[in-house]
Amino acid sequence: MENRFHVRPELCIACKSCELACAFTHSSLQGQPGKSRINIKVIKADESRLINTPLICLQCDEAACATICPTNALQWNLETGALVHHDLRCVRCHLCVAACPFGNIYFDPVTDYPVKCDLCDGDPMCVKFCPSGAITWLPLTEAEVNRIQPEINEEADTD
Amino acid sequence: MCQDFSRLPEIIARHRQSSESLIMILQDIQQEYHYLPPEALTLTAETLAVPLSKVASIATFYNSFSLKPRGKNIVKVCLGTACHIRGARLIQDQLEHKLGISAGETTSDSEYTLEAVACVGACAMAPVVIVNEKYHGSLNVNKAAKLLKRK
Amino acid sequence: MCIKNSRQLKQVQRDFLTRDKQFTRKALICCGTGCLANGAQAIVDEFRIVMKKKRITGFSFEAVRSTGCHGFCEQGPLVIIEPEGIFYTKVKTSQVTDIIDTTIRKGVVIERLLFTNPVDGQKITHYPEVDFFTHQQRIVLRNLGKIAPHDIKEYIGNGGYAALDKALRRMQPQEVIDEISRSGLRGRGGGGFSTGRKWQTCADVESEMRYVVCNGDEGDPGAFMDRSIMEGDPHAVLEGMIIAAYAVGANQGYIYVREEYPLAVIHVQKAIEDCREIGLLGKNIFGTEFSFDIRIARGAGAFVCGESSALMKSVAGEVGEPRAKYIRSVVKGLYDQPTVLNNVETYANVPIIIDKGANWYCKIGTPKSAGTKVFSLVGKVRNTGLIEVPMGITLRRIIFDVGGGIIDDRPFKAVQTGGPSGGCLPDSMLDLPVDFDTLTANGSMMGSGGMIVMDDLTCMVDVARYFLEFLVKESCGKCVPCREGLYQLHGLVQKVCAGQGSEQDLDRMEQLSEVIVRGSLCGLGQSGPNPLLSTLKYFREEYLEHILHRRCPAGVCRDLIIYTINEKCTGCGACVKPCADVAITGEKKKLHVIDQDKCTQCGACMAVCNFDAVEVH
Amino acid sequence: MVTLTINGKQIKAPAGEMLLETIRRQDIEIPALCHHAAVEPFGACRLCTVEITRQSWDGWKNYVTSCLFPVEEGLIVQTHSSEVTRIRCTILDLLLASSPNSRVIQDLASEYGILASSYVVDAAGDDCILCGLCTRVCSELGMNAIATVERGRLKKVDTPFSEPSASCIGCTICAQVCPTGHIRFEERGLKRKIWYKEFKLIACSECGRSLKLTPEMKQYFSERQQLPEDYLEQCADCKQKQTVDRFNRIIDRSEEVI
Repeated sequence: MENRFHVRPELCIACKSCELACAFTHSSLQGQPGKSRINIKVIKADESRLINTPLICLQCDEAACATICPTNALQWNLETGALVHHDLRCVRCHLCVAACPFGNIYFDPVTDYPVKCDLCDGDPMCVKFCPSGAITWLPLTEAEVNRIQPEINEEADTD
Repeated sequence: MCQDFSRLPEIIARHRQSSESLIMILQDIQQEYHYLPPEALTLTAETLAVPLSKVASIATFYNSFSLKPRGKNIVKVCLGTACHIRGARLIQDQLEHKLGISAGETTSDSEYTLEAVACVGACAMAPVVIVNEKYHGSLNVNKAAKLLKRK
Repeated sequence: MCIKNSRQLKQVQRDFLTRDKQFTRKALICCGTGCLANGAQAIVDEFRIVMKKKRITGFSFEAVRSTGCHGFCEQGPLVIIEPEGIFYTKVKTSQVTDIIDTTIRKGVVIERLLFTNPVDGQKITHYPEVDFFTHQQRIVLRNLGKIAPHDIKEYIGNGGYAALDKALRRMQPQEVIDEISRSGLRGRGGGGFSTGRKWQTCADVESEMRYVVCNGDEGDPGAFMDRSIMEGDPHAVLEGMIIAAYAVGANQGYIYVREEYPLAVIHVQKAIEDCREIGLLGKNIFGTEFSFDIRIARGAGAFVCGESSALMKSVAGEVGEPRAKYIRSVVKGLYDQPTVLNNVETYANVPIIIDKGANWYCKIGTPKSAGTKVFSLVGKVRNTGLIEVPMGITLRRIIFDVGGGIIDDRPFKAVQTGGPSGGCLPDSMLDLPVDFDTLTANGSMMGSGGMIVMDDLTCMVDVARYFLEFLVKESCGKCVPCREGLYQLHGLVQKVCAGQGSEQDLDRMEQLSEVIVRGSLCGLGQSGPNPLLSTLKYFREEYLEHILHRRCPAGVCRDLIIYTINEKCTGCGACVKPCADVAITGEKKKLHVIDQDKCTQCGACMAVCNFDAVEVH
Repeated sequence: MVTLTINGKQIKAPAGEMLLETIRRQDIEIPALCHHAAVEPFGACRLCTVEITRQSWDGWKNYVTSCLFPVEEGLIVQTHSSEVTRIRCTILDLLLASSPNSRVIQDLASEYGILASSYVVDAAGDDCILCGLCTRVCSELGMNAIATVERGRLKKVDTPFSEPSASCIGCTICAQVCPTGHIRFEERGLKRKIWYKEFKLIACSECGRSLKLTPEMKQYFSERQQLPEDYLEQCADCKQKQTVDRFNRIIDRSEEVI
């Protein structure tokens, strides 16, 4: 059964556990933590309220990053359903980063290679470490019911 | 130098318009101008829809092309094995001395270009010098020197 | 005119022969590159001018033929009067009238134009009696020097295209391949791969498109076999290619000719056009279902383009860089399609094999190397030129019987075969039979057929240096061992030539060579160290002489020699002019002296001295 | 799948895979300077040479570049036999002589115990080892702005006539893939200079930071891949902000509904 992320910003307490979990999961061979693929964005909604949103790759079906990549460095892992970036094929043209409409693929400042969520081989660590349930990993149908993604698109379209 | 490039399209049009003809087109252009002017490379690249960088690559890879203007008379000293062991180096030295240039160069008055070439396939009459497509065989230093119409 | 069946082909042949019989005598004038350089065209023109003036019965313009190369380029321009086969050498325009009046009209031989046997000083009247020709067996060169290469009717008249007719009408493609396989024909380009097996592999690959390519990029310095064949008998090559195309099922062919061979390009082009006109190329050849066409691709001067994958790139109009051939080009060649690539001589062998049969062919030569081999016999040998001998003949017979021995009766030192990929063999190897496997086993190789004879005035270290210099210039630069390795190897040999080498350098050369051989991408690098390795193996003392005693025994390496003038000097002054360094001084008719401080050891003085007065130490 | 032996260990590999990939998957280090997964194998540096043999070869061995050699059933491979190491060392020795100042070559050579080249060192030698990666990726992208000129030791990578090339879009991938860092480019703020040509870089439409993209790249790739142009206008950070903003508004709206 395929799973999807289900993100509920209202539950996020901005503890950054997910970022840490991600960074350590993607440590280099020498043990250096990597750049986190999940990013908690804190935005001031109004004077009294902050909104914390964990932002992570949505593994779009027709991903702009994969479409624009001139060397096919972004390839689907059919087992986990993750769109995975392969450094070996990458020529660091920066196009994928610019192409992602959500800003969910970034450059690792150390290696200068793009990094994006690879779903931790099908068992996302960020979910395991989230104390508040702001980010959950649910079967597709369940996630789909709760999904707000279509609304984002709708919103974007009317913009 | 102002040159007339009006004949270029005609030269290119003589061949099949495919990248297969590229080398032969360049040869014909060189035949006409004695070298490959940059304008010619650009036009050839455009006409055949071949990247200019590839045309430049080919023009410098093959021995017979020159991107520098060459002299009125082209003197080629054959340095094939048969010529080598029959003293082609002496002939080359002599011609270089006589023209005051090294192989691959052109005299300042643009009269002569001296080229050292690998075997021209006339080994039986080694050593051989070719002046403007005419073969001169069984040469020695003095005979070679006489091939040049200058003191 | 379009030939649609066997009868029409026979008719063309008969017409030609009938016309030919009208002439009581014919003059065959060699117009190969060698003879042209010696003024053969002027002889042809003179013949026509004189004939215009004098009306001779039984003789017309058509009886004056400019033919391809006889091979005896040394003695050009050559004129042969048929049917007697009277052989005139070094003919001058002023002698043409005499030839017409005396020989053609009356059949009387002109003594002074005959060839003098260098061995016994005897005059030789007839062409086949000359030593140079008696020891040869001319199969591939059967038409060279006999027919006018630009006239397709002459080729057909001499039995040409009968093999194609036979193959197309009476043989299945598979039968053609089987016949070639049984003949034992091996690739004449140097590798010696079985031609039949190559064709079979190509035919077996499933593909919509196949190509037949002829390698006429004779890049080996010191070789001109392919040049002479393309110039002198282009139809034999085309016929071989068309048969190959039929056998493997190809519809497009390319013939890759070096640009340095302008005459070959012209003759091949003419031959292709003539073939198209009479329906031997193009759609429905000979009125059959089979269609095939050939285009010329001109090379532009790159030795590496003799390598199959580089050649195919060059044909496609790209830079001639080889690719690794773990998948062979016969499977994935030109435009990634299965491609048969053979050299000029291989294709020229094909028609006669089909014509006379594999059984006839494989009796010539040795069991493992069937047939003959064309060599360009050049260097310090008396009779230089193009020869064809059966495989298995010894080097000694080639050099001393066909070649007439060494110039000035100097001692034989080495013979170089296989060009920059081959090696040098010493006199102890002179009795080796010449075939693919024996030469390879002894550190040289057959190569495409350059055979360069060297005497004691040739320095073997310098020869190795020469070939390495050539290869460094010709390396495409793609892979490191070839680009950098050969360069460093050349540096090491150069050091020896300059008298600065050490014995360790010799070991280093060998070690580096091994890596270049094993590590290089293509044949150019893999065989590049061969000339060095073979000279190191057979002439190590000469290297040691350079290193230990700082002496070049052959008097070639400039850093190790000095020139002096001895008392034989007559003071003629001939040496003063070519001396670029102005190092020679002396009064007229008195002994001249070389100023050793100014002398750069170029050797020009020695080359021009007629009195053996210049000595080298 | 085929079964082969690498350094004495039996291994399965998908048919058609190149030997180098199989070897590297076993965590065996083999240097390969001209290899990049983004382009076809080339076989120029020869450092990935390995020794192959078969049971049936009777002790005969062959040396092949693993980047170009497809795996075969029953192949017996040695990646670090003494002869292979000798070939690799000699190649590194030669490279160290022609590119003596290259850090990458120096480091690699010292891994193989070579601290100084034993050949005649070309002091003026640059870092280019002619691996051809730059020209190959440039051609793969369809630009063909650079190519090799000349041949043999005179060969170098350049634009036509050493002039700014009309087809260069300033993507710098030639420099990115260069294994020795020979190809350089300058980048200051919103300006980039490469191959004699100056480019303006696109600034994020929100914050003004550099997107590290040239307008030429944007045009070429958005046309080629038919992506909306506005995908290539903002930096990741600003796009994230927008995303959150949208979240925010949606949440607000849903709260209102409730």
